[in-house]
Amino acid sequence: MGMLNLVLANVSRKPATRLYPFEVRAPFKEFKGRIVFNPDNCILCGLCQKKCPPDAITVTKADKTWELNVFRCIMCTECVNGCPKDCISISNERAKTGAKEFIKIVVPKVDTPKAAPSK
Amino acid sequence: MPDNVIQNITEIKSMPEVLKAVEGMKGDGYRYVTMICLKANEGHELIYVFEKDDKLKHLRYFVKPGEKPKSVSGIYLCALLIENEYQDLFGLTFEGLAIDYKGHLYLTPNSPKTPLA
Amino acid sequence: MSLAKSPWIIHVNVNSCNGCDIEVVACLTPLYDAERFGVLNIGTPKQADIMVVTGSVNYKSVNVLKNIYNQIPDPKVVLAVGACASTGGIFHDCYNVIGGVDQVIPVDAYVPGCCPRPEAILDGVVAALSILEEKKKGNIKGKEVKLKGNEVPSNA
Amino acid sequence: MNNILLAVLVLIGAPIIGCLASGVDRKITARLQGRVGPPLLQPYYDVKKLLSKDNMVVNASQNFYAVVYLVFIILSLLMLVFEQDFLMIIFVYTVASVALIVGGMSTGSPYARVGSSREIMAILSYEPVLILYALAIYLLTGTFKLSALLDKSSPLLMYTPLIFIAMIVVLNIKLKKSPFDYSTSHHGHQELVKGMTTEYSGPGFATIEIAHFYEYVFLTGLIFLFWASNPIIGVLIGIIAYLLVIVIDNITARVYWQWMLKLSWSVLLIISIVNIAFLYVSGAQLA
Amino acid sequence: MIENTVMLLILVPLLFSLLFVALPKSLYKILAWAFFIIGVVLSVTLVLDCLPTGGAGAFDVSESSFPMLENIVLVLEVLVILFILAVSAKYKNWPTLGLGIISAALFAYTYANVPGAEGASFNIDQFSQVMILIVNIVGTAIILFATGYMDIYEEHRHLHRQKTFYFTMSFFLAAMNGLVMVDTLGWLFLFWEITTLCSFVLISYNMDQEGINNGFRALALNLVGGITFSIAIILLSTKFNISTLSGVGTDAAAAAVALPVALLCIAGFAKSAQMPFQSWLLGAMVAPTPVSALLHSSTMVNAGVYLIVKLVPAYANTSLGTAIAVYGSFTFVMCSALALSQRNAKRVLAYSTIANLGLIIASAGIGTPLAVAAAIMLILFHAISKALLFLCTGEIEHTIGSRDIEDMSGLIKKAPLLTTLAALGMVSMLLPPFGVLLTKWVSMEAASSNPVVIVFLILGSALTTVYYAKWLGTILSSSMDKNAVPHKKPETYFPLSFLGLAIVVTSIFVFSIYHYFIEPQVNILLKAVPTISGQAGQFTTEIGAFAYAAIFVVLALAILIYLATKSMFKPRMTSYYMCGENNLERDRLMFRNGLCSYEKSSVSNIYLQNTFGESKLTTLGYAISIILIVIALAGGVL
Amino acid sequence: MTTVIPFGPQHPVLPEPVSLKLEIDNDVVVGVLPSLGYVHRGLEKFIDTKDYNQTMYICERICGICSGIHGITYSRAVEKLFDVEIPERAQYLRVINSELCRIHSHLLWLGLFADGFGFESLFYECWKYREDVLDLLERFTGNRVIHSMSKVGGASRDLTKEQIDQILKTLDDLEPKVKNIEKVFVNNYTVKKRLVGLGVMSKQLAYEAGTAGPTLRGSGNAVDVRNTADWDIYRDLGFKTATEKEGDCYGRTKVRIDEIYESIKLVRNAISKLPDGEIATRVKGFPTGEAIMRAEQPRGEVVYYVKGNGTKNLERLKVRTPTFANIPSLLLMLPGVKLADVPIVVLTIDPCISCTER
Ligand code: SF4
Ligand code: SF4
Ligand code: SF4
Ligand code: SF4
Ligand code: SF4
Ligand code: SF4
Ligand code: SF4
Ligand code: SF4
Repeated sequence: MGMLNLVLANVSRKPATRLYPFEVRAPFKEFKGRIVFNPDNCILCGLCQKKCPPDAITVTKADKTWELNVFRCIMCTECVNGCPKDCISISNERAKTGAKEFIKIVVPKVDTPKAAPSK
Repeated sequence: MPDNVIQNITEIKSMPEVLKAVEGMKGDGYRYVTMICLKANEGHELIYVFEKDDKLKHLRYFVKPGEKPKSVSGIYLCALLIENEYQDLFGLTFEGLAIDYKGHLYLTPNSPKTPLA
Repeated sequence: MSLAKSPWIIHVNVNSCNGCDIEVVACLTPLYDAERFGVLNIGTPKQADIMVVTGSVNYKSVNVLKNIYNQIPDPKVVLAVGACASTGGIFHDCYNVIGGVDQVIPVDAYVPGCCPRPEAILDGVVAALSILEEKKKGNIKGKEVKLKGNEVPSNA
Repeated sequence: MNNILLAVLVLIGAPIIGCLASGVDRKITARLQGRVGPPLLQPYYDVKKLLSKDNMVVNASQNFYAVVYLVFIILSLLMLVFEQDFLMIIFVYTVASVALIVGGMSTGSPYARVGSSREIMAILSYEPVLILYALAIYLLTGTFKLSALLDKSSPLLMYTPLIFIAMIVVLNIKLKKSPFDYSTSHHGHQELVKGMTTEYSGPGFATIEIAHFYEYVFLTGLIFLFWASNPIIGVLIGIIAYLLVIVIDNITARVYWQWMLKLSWSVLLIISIVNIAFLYVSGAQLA
Repeated sequence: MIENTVMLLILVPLLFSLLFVALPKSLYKILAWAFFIIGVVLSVTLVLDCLPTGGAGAFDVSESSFPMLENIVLVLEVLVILFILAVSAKYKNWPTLGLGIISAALFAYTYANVPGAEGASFNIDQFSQVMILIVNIVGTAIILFATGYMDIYEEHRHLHRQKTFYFTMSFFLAAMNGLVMVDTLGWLFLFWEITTLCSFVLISYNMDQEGINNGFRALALNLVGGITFSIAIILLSTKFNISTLSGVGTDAAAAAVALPVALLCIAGFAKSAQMPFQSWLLGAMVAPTPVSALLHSSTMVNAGVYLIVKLVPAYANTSLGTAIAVYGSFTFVMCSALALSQRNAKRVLAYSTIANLGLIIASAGIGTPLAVAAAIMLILFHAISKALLFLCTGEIEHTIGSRDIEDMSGLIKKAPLLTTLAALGMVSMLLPPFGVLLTKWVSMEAASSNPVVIVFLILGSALTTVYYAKWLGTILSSSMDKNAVPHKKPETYFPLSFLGLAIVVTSIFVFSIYHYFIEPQVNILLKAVPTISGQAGQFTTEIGAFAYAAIFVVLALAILIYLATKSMFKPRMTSYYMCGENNLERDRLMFRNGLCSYEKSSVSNIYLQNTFGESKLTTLGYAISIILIVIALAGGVL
Repeated sequence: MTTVIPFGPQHPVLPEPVSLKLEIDNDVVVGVLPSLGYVHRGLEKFIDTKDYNQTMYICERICGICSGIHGITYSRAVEKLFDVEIPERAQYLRVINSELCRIHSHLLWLGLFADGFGFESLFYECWKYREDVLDLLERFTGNRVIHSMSKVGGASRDLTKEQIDQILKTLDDLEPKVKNIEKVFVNNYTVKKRLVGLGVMSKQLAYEAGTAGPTLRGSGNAVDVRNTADWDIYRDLGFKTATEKEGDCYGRTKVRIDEIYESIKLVRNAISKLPDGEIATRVKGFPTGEAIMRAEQPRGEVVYYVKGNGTKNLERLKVRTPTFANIPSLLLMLPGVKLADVPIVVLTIDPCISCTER
């Protein structure tokens, strides 16, 4: 009769369902939602590309572009920790669902990278 | 930095001896854990891993190029998966497998052949 | 509207690490309860409308993927869930991986993440609904995906 | 004229009631599981959608059996409403069940065939109980015609409590609810995929669903007969039985058909026969 | 008029049996067609002949010709017994020899002690007419079918015995015709023994060890019946001075003749292969299928129930009647259960036959007008359906080379007409609106006054549904492994289609049939008629109504709806769901297995061997049925 | 004629693509041939292109369910190559992560298992409770399922005071809930009807078949890697190995339920003993040598073999996952069960095909 108690208790309570998308629960602040790139400080050193396990980031020095294949990123934060200039951060907003998305950003100012930057 | 090596390892020189040793292991109440295959000197190195009372014990055997090692699935049935796996991945041929997938355990005829070899 | 109110899904795991799968299943459980939208995880492709694919495609599962796709009656929508299904994800250059699902069958919507949250998958389903409606209106048929000769094992 | 009106009413009304019943089932099931559940009209949306889909078949005749299933369910329901011979109703209902089974078998899919052969075993377990129920009605009214039963003023249930219990289980089997959902289950999570209906799609499957709507009404109608003397109580009993089945569905695991067969031939049959024996011995007649 | 027709009915088959011997094989087809047409004409003539006399006809063999005929009968009886003794001695079958010797002794005793009758009478009541129609229309149709069947059959077995075959088959029909028309017990017994003999010859047709063994089993068990039959004759004529069948129920008080009646019933049980005797009918399935169809479904076994039904007045509403009812319903449920575990189609049919005969016997035992009506109708409908099913099985066997139900999976794809006919036969056995179910319904309604019988009937009918539904689903399934070569011959398909049509027609005109044949007959037997009306396409009894017309209409409606919606929802073919691993090129039911090669999926039905298997149930069946017979006998004596 | 049915790869009761060719006679399985390879990606080859840090993320994706433990075990194996000692706090964080993983994985399994025998509401009940644990994991690691909490050299995330309180509170709530579903699994008549005496493996057989984890312990073998000398922390935390004697599906279910309680206790103990300090040490250089590292995953023992050759890429990585060890036992358990029992028996080893095939 254990199950009977359980199901009857369920009826007597409000459903446990989170009514997403009608009621959206705020994401936890710890949640690794998406990668945010701030091009201002980027020096196109390519470290993030090298660290990224699924090869989601492509840094093209010649075109001065930093490119992220959002649908390949696995939110591992290697790039966040690896960037010497702290240009990459992680937000607790989810990436959008739907069509595939590439973030391609032209880096405005590029200081020619000096030797390995020290923290 | 010290070179790490696995403890408790016994080198075995010939295939019949391997079978004998494995049989001995079973007699001593060892559990078959797995077998590790590495490329070594043109051939392959097999490390049989056994366990008893939370202690691991290993046998190491070198498969000469072209040699067809014997399957131990007759002694430990559970060895058949890992042996079939190495048939797929390293192109080895084990003789006397309980179920021989003939290199199709993971791979189909159109997928890459012996990717780890 | 009828299609959008009763999307039955078939969940196809082609080559996934299970991360995405358990989240797809989690969508159906009480906390997310996809059945609110009429979603049922129906076992057979013959009765499904939305094909939810998780994982990248490998050489063995490619036939399965195509067969299942072909067996879903029109109109149908394919939803690729997770980085693997969308682009091959972290496994995109593994030797046995062909790539994202769209390498093999037409995909209508993608859900990012590794693995995606159930909310994201619900978003994907909702996106699929409108595509489903459009397809019905435009009478758009999914085309039969042929099994290429070399994918049928030679010893068949 | 009146009869035609009634028939039309049944033809139109029954699927609406059945659809609502099915919606209520899903809603209540969801609530029992602590979920919100689909809208009440979900079964209607489902059928509407199925009708708008591609008619995928594996052979030319499979949908024919679905149609036979549908029309014979309707016929048995109509016969019930027009208070016909109860034994006959059961036979007509058997036609419907066999049509569904043959439909499943005809698709040739291994899952459908295993499902169908399990469903055949279900016939073996519920049909005797149904006919014993008919027999009880005969013994109490002197005829198999339901019209006689409906003229009586005292309820059948008073004399047939054990058969009533057996009929609840039959209801459970026929609605393919857990623990007896081994031939096809509403959610395809079982070893047989969707069992008998694995190869049905679109309109063909919609036919089966619509037939299910009629069947819901028909089956609860059989329960209604236990208290036909007072329609309100009768309907109430039908509803209670239906709810009971839903609750049982949610607190049990699926069992084997072998177990069901054993249960039916040992427990259900025996209690029904005991009930019948009592009726014989006492010679009771419905007032 | 009637006399001539009656004589023709006996003589024409005899003539044909001689023709079959005389003429070459090439003419058999023409002969069979002629036989069929003449059989139809003669039997219809008989019915028409009886019309002016109020439906029933009777005449006595006149003084002058009687002694000659009586002598012929005597000589024939001696010949029959000598033949039995000879073959059982030749094959060293001692039990049969023993039974033969007992029969001979009884014959001698009868000859010496029973006073000779002054005349013999033929009594062609409606029941006899029904039987004549069955024997001469269904029977000749079966012979016609055989001409398309036997060539292939013999070719595969390297046999050349067709002359014997057709001779015996035709001879059998003659005997059967005599059996159902004659009223004098002595003559009846002769025809009875001739059918036994014919069945022995036909069962052992293959002349292999199995065939001969089974032939002897049939002979021996039927001889047991024959022995009880002759004891009953002796008892009746010496103690009660009764020498006609119709006299048994009317000339003496029912209670007084209970023992001989019980003995006669046992003879009937043996001939109808009821429970402890059932093994001969199962063994008979080694014979060619037309033999099974003719002897063991539609005619010979009917002789047993014919006798039992004719005896109804002698035991209606007595404890003997109740015992018979319980016994019959027990056989019904037991054999239905046994049929469930069989996958050999002919064995399924054999068990189904025994079960249905059990149902007939049960109905007769109940003895109410309604029940007796049911019994007679069931004999009719069952004969047609079963003949069709047997013939279809035979043709299926020649098409796919197997009689295993599992091998028939997907037959509809290979032989649509054949499969449809077989399906019709099965549906007519278990679903409304067809005659067999109607009569089952009637007998259930009639039996509802007897608790034990009705419970048995309920269980048996559920079991029947199961084993037929299984088979039905299998042939209508859509995958086939076997090589199927249908033979498109008119002499094969005409009888099949004819029987199929007969099922539908008789089911549609069921009330007319009832009204013309059954009702008067019940009146003859019980001096009472069931209150049945046939308005509005309903078969209405005092306790229920069977709406067959509505079902026909709905069935037609279903077909219409299906065809109408077909264009609305255009079907599109796809492959099976094989969990995604289809092989689309070779076989749609193939899938890829772990070794990356393709393999065919297949499914077999559930047979419940462990519960309903022959090994589990047969002993139980023997025990209970023998007990029931002993009870019946005891009831008869007390 | 026996029945031959393909069971999978795309089959609604199988959570993952694996195919069994079933030969059935009289409703009883007489032959099984498993077909693998639908999830084979070839991860052991990845080390050619990814460095040993990146490989951690790949190891986590060997399987999405016990992914945390994969990452931890891999990290520990590489740490062994480097012969570094990581901070104690990181050790404890790893234990907390592992045990929370185990709780969610067992609840997940219980649910899927219930679904396997057609008990939908029980399935939903289990998954409802599991969400509580997932919330904890999400707040701890930033992701619900794939955690990436561990890295070579320690942990990449720390627990805050607030999170610790949350964990303790949730676990307190969880325990009675698990008791509720335990009652159903252990006492419900229909469930027992399905589980008791099904798929029996004797103690000896389970041991010789090389099974691992609850499959092994359900047959009465007290083998649990958490007890070994490899990782002392578990010993300090006071931990009891759950075993059942029956060796059937029922026994294995009870083992898993017991392990949930045990894990709850372990998390509590670990939190109470959680030392302060660093959560990672810096690891320098490239790995050399070879090492074997084992850990107890929800499904049993996982074995990592790593071999370094002094470059940033490893030379060989070999993972023997628990399901890999348990699949052969299916060949022993399936023959003789009813067709309807196949999903139950398959699920009873808690199959993890993606880690089997990698
Ligand atoms: S690591 Fe940072 S600075 Fe370097 S390219 Fe990437 S984003 Fe720019
Ligand atoms: S989070 Fe990881 S996967 Fe995503 S871009 Fe950064 S390194 Fe690549
Ligand atoms: S996207 Fe991530 S979680 Fe999903 S299957 Fe791929 S690796 Fe696994
Ligand atoms: S079986 Fe062969 S040998 Fe015999 S008749 Fe036929 S073809 Fe000729
Ligand atoms: S069953 Fe076979 S052997 Fe026998 S007659 Fe038919 S085809 Fe010939
Ligand atoms: S013999 Fe030919 S026409 Fe007749 S049913 Fe078979 S296939 Fe059809
Ligand atoms: S069994 Fe293997 S793959 Fe599965 S969760 Fe555990 S470690 Fe990961
Ligand atoms: S067994 Fe493997 S695939 Fe399954 S949940 Fe565990 S890690 Fe994932």
